[in-house]
Amino acid sequence: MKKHTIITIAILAAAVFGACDGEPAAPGVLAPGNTASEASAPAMSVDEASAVPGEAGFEFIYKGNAIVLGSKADDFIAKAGAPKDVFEAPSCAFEGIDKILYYPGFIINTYPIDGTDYILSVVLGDDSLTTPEGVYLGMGADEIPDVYGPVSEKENALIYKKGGTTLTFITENGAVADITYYYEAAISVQE
Amino acid sequence: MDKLLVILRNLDAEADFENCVTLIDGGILDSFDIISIIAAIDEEFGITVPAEEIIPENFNSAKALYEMIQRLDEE
Amino acid sequence: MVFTTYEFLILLVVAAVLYYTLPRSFQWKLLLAASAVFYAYSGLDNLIYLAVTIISVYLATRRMDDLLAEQARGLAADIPGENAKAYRAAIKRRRRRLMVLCLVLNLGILVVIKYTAFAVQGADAVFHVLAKPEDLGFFRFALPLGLSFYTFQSVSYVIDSYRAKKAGYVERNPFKLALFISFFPQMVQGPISRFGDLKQTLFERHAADADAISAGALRVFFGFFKKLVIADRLMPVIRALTAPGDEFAGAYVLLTALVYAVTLYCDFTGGIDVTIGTARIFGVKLAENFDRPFYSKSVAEYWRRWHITMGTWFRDYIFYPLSASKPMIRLIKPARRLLGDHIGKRLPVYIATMVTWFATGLWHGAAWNFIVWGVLNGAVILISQELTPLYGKFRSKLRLGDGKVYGAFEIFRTFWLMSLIRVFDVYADVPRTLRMFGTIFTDFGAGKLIANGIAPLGLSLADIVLAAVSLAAMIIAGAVSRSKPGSFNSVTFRVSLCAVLALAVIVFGKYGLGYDARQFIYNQF
Amino acid sequence: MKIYRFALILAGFAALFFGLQRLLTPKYMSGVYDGALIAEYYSETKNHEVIFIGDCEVYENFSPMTLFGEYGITSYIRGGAQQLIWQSYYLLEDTLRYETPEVVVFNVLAMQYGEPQSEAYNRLNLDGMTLSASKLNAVNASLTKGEDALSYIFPILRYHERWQELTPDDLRYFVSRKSAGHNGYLMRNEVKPVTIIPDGAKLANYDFAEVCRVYLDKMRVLCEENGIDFVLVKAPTIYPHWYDEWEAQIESYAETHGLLYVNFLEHIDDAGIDFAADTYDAGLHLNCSGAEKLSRYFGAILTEKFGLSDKRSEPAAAAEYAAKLRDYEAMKTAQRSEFETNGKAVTFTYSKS
Repeated sequence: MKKHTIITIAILAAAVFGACDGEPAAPGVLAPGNTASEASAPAMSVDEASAVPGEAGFEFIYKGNAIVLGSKADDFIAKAGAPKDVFEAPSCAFEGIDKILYYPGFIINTYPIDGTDYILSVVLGDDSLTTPEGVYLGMGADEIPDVYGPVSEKENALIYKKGGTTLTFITENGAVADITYYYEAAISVQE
Repeated sequence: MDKLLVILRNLDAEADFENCVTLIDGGILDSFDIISIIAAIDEEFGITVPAEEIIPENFNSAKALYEMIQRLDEE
Repeated sequence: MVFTTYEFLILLVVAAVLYYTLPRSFQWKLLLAASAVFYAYSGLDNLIYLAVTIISVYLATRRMDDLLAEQARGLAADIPGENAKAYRAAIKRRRRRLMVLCLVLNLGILVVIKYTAFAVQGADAVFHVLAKPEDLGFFRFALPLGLSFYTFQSVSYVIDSYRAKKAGYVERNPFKLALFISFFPQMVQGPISRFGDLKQTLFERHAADADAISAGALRVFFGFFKKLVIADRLMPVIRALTAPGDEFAGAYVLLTALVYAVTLYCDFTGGIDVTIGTARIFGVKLAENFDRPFYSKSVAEYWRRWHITMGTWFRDYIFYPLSASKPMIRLIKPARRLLGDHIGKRLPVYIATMVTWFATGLWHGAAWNFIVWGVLNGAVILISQELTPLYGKFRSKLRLGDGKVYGAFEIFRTFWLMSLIRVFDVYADVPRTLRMFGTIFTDFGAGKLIANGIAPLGLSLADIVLAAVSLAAMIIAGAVSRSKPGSFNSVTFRVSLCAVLALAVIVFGKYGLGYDARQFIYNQF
Repeated sequence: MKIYRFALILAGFAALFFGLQRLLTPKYMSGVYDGALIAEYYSETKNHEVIFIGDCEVYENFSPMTLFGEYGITSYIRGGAQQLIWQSYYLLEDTLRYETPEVVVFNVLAMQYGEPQSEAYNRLNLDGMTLSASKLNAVNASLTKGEDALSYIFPILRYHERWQELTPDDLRYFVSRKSAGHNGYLMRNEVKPVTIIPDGAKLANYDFAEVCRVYLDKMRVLCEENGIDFVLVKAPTIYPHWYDEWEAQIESYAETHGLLYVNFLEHIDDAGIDFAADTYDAGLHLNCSGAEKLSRYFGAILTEKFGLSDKRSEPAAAAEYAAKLRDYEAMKTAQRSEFETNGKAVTFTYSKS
């Protein structure tokens, strides 16, 4: 029985591969052997290079809850509770509404995609709050590089970039005047 | 010439090599046969057939093949 | 420059108007100017590579031609006396050295630019050559437009010049040669023309002939229609179905193969239609590159109908020289003794076929999935070659005969065989492709395919209906033009059809801001 | 192939091409009305004493009907959603091809945008313009990544994808469109009181971009060359925040060039604006009653400073504006009753009587 099945399989395989080739000679050309080539296109197999860098971005922690930039605002609200106040800022012509969520000592700006609000930036408002790495409003500007490392100082702002987010310290006469966490990737989304 | 016919005949017994003139165009000889003929020519006549000679005019009939062999022999 | 841009259309119209208004002696010069503009548009630094190729080919072939003339003079004056053979061999050796030098330079450029990164990657995988992965970027060169095409076309010209028996084959006017190598329509994706075929139609003077121009224009618009309305519309489906993650198993793999076959056909033949149509507008006849490939009854026949000029190039410049070469022929005698008469005799063809197909795969892209694709094609062809006799018995025993039904089965089988092999292009890498093939048997999930409907395809119903209608129109147009050849001959009808196709492309084409994949799949070469 | 046959086919192609273009181009007759404003200017009689240019802070906060009703000032607003400063300049250039007003008013909020913002806003400002050198310059100055100028000359090259999303509006307004603006003013009658006034986050750099200063100068010079009084204004809105550092730069610019600059944020009480009733989106834009108050206040300044004549006595202007005022009042009452009954105004377009 075994021998028999092997033969049938072989024949079946032959049927599949057996592109019986009666060698019809193409007109006026030597009996075409079997070399030609197909220009199949390599387009698809290129991996989409712009995968989001794996490295995690900057995060501000409020009462133990991390505010993940670019994540859904509702997720944070569910954990940390509703904001004191919400200011809605419809953009000039289109329906999308940017919102400002007011929390004690800081605000969260959101931007909408198809009706869901995502966190765009977090701005610290008073000196009682510190970044997870320990920087607070009014702190000496020169102390920041040894907390976050060297950075190119542009006029009066120190900007750190990590994992698609930026952390900006605006300094006025040597002291930190503003701390903003900003979701870089949002720019391409918003356009 | 008959040595050539012997080579051709043991490739394909039935084909009428004496007077058929469309060995290639008629699809009687395929690329396998062509290479075998070149190998046989190399063996029997000691002549190597360069790639540029593999054109229908030379391989379409036994006579054309023979003429090619003679031409290559003089060069 | 890319075919589907406004710049190309403007260049085409301006060049065509000048072509038929300037005195005819300027015509080929105008084509050269247009080609220079076309090529410069893709980046001036690319011009350097093209210039190096043109100059090296010109110098080498002219010198080879001089040597032939010198040989003819020498023999005529009977200088070498009786050792004419040695004299002729010496000349041949000098010409051969020139050819080899020129080929090494030009093919060298191609290999260095296209494969260094791949080679280094391979070396790194084995010997950890690279300090850190990003260093690979250093070896990645920007690919000049049409590098593979004009290099292969130049190589064929150099070899043909070497093979020429008498002087005078070679083009001594460097600018005419430059036009042959860089004639703009064929820069992007071929066809790869032979100097012998193209010389006459390219350089001769063309009167303004409404028939040629309207036929050319119609073919250009038809090419754009296939490319922008059908191929680019279906592209997202392939991207969706080959996205990472295995939810698209089984039946979806077959669907991917089918959609990719159609998309690639429309994209590639569309591009070639634009190329041949554009040349036709200037009265230049380029070789056809496709001949209804999906009607092939065998894999080997398929390769004689799909990208014909590429096939003949590999056959004339790699397969035959290799299989007819001395070492290969010398192999036969020992092979016969060891492997028996049947295989021994065919050994050179086996080796030559696999080498040719390896080269073809590698030519398509510096990646393993292309090499596997190429080798697989070679293997399938060899196997089918060997099984032909067995296959004949199988058919006669079952008395299938050569009826229509059996022909249809062959066409169906060849189409699916080729479509599945072609799928190596679209999945990220070889292991994934093989895993996907496996799912056809392990998790076919036809029910899933039907249940999910069109959602996973990434296309709206309107798009799918439009693609289907356009495909039908394309197939009907092809059938009508074959069955009733005269139907497309009236110039008025052609011009009206151009207008209709133009509107169809403007409205239904996938181009512009909302859609940026305007690149022809093909021209990453 | 006869030439006339070829010409016939070409004509057929052109007719279909422009017909399809008209069909596929957005009509802005429902949903986003802002896109209809720019084009409406061209069918107006060009005899305006005052021309407003700028973003939604002009076309939502000033009412030309009030200016005429109460002072006889003829005016028109050539405003567009988030109109950038160079777009305002080229719109002014475009307007001067038709008429030369006495006064040109520019809202300075756009000074904060030094580069093109988004394709959507570009389209709202530029598609409405008729083809001209000014339009081409405006387009080239505004292109964002991926945009190309040709699709502004032939909009079908951009909107051809809409073949899948055609709405009844595309057919209804294929031939002619209704009007959305009242001399460029987009009327809104809903009420949504201000609850919070967000304070501006600190900026790293408060200086206006160089390109903004360049185009501000170009506007000023263009006005001087045409004997037009160039007036700068800042509309009374609580968001986006108008920084003091910005205010200082505008004030010094107005001073050095002897221009009138009115920051209505400092005159909210003088104009009698009540942020509980005079805004439809909690302070970002005034509603109709707010705009009328602001226009009444601004009309007095304009008449006093620039001695604009009272056109209500001229029969032609009086008749023309009588019809406009009828349409204006009709829409106002319609929107207000719709807002009262179901909390949302619906009538935003009207057919000119």
